[in-house]
Amino acid sequence: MAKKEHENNDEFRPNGTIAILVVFVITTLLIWGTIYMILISRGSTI
Amino acid sequence: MSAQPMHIHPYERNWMVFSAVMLVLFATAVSVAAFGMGIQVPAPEQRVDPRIVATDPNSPWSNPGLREVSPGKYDAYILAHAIPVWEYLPKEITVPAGSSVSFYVTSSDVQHGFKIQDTNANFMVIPGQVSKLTIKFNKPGTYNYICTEYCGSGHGIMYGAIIVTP
Amino acid sequence: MNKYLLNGLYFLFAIIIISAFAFKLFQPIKVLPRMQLAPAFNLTDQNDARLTSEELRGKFVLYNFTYVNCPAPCYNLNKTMQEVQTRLSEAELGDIQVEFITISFDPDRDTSAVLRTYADSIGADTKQWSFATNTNKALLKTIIGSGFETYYEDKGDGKFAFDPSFVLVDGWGIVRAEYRYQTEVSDADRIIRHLSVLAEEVRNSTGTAKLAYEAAHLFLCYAP
Amino acid sequence: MKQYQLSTGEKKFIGSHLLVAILALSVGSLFGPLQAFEHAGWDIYPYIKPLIKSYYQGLTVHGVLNALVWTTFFIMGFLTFNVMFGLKRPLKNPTLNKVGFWLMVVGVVAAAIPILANQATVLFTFYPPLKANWAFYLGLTLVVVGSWVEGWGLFMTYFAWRKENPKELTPFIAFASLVTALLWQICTIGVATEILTMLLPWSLGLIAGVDPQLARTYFWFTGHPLVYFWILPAYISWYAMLPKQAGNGKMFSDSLARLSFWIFLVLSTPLGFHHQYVDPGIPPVWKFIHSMLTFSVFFPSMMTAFTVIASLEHAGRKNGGKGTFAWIGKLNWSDPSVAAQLLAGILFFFGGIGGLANASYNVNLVLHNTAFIPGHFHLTVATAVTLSFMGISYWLLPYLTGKKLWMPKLAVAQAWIWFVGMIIFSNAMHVLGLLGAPRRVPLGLAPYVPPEWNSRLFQVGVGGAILFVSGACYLTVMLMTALSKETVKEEVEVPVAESMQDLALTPVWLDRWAPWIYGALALIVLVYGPVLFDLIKNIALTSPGFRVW
Repeated sequence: MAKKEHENNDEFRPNGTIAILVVFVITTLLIWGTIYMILISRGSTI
Repeated sequence: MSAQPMHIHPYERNWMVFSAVMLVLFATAVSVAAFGMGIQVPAPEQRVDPRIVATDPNSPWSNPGLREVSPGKYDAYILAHAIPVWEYLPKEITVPAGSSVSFYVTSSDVQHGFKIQDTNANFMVIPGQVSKLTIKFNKPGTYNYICTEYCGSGHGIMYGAIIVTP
Repeated sequence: MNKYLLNGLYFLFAIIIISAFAFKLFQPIKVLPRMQLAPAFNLTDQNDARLTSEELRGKFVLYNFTYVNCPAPCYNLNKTMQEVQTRLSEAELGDIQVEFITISFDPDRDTSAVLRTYADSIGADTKQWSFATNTNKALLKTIIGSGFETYYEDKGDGKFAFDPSFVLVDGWGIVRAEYRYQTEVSDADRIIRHLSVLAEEVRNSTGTAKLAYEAAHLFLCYAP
Repeated sequence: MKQYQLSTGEKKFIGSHLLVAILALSVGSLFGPLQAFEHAGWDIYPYIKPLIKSYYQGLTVHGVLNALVWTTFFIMGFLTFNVMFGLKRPLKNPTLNKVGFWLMVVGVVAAAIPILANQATVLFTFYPPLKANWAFYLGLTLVVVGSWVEGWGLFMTYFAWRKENPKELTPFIAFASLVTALLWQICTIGVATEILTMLLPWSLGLIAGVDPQLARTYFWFTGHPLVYFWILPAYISWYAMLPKQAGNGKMFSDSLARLSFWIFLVLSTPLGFHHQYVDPGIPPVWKFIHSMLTFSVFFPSMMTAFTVIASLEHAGRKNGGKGTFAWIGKLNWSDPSVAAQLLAGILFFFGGIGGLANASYNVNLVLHNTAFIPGHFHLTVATAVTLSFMGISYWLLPYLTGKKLWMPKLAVAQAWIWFVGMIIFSNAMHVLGLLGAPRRVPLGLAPYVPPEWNSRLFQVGVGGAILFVSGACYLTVMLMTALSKETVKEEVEVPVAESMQDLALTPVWLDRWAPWIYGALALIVLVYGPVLFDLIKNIALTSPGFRVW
């Protein structure tokens, strides 16, 4: 643990940040996954 | 400034680990599609002289079109040009359903694009280079191939079609 | 961890990266890609003798595809074959033999006798250059079309449409180079260069040198 | 803590960057809606034919002025401000910076003349063998060289500061600005080589042809780091200024912010092949290596997302925000600068997702050169960057001129209008791209457009119209502020957020330059060297020029 004389950001718990990022990750997986499925469904190129 | 190791908030540390895992996941999915399912990007094929590629009698692009190499397997030599008009030669190709077609596309003047709608064929056409991808057409129908790179004022009208007959 | 050990590891890692990089960049060893297996075939040559892919094992073989009634531009194909033959010493092949085979895709007209006359008319050295075909047209299409991936099509009246090409096959029966339409360096120059690259690889296909050659394949150190 | 006071001369110098930037934006943005309207079937180009000859000339003006001129000038001004303000000292050699600025201005004029004369309708990517007038290439060179000179001025200032303060940690905004300027110096080597060794001699008739594949490779050497050059100044503002403006918040993590800038410096250049996945002349192995590096550079952006949002959450909670999401409402949304940047940040999420799809090697086959691409970069450069810069100018202009911001409510509305317009526009473009619509095509006239695209094309037009209104609002606010007689009572405070973490905790290696620069250069040589070596060795200058517009 960091020394006590230095101020740290440990006391602050950014729960809202995590919530927003979870929403972001789910959106990313959905959108990226959709495009990936389009790619797969169109078959090979070699 | 400190000589200590960097301090990272536990939440942020977890997020960083999670981000890395997610990126590895994407990279894996991409690799599986590329090396497992053969969905590949174009590779260097051959180099030509764009000044003569359309006229030299030894050049397959002096007589562009479809060639049946063996039953159900075709080579399509396609020439893209902006001069005298913006078009692909040939403008139309007909193959039976189930055919596998290798497209060899080059340009005799400026850069063009080549994208066959509803397929994974999508690549640049660069003078001096030959772009090649192979596509299997299973479903009958008409598939337009369109120019996707700016090539002058006629860019928007440049297209052709592959007709897949049942 | 011990600091010296760590630095040593970094150093080792850097050396590996740099040598891999230098290997790719300066390409001390060049190879030809192993493209695919050449087709197995059974043809009849200009002397009515059987010519099979089996008996060509251990030799480098340069193929091209044409027909006797081909109009004048086809002579460029023969000229390239002849140029390679006369310049063969440049490739420093040692005791490796090279065969030249021209396969005709017009068996109806190109009988053994016709092929023999044709060989004489162009002054071919038939000791190393054979002219062959197969009367089974479907089989021929499979050999040339599917096997060597070279297009030709009977247009009737003894005329054919085809894309000129050369195919170089190594002693293991693997296609190592295809020469289709390209404009920068003449086909003969490229074939000669590739033959010497291939011969070099065969000579070094034993012992530790083999590992270096395999690495060259891995790093795509392909001769242009 | 005492803030550094910029002198009137220094303010004028920064202000002149802003002036050129906004002029470029106002002209360039005139043409944006024209492209969008064309898609919707309302083609205005025939009516302006005496002035602008074609859709593509308009598109060239739009791309060059908005993507290249507006961004470069705003960024150089903003970075110069950050360095002076952050280091609390004047420029070491102001003449050098002035020389750089004027080189850039001369360059813009030199490039603008052939563009307006329809002699350079080559779009902002200017792929040869489309051959523009030589003045166009010369102008672009001067802009790049001018920005280099300005960058050198900033580095000299940093060295002078370092001499005076050998032990101190470089203040974040100055640090981040210097990294951005350095990134630009490294990455523009590509386009400079392209123009100086090929395009300029070719357009002057000294060489007969060019090698288009090599030219593309040089171009994208610069082309992708270019987008980091655009986005990093916005990141600086989001990291270090926005939390303060949004509610006196603190920057969540100083060290990780610095680390992410270093990762950007090291990784943003050696991945340019992800713009060339479908180029025929580059081996797939190297494309794949670049795609993996592209995934890696997504990582610092994820870190940025965390740090910025956490800093904002800190601001929101300080303002009395509760709950998981409710603190968002407590941010200072009535401040136009805050509103613009928050909205820019929200849309950047979607820009990031689109970028991830583009970067994914073969997934790019679905999207390459479709309308998805302009849809994507209108979320990134035209929103995350441009809307943030607009937000920054809402405090920067009053700070520089001493004038009160004219109608802040209109400015807030402007940001929202942009947000709404861009959602409509870019959503339609993304969907069109997935349906297969190509980019850079006047789709209103294209013969192959199937009926199911029409509703989306209409939305593109609607989005363009809304964006036009927003752009007009922005320019009005800027113009009226500059002309207004109402001055601010006391000097506008420059919003710089403190770090939540004691700066004494920032590790010393995050303030050392050499290892990172070596790392960046080594990686560039490693992943670009072999391919460039091959391409240059086999160079074929076989493409003469064409003017087919």
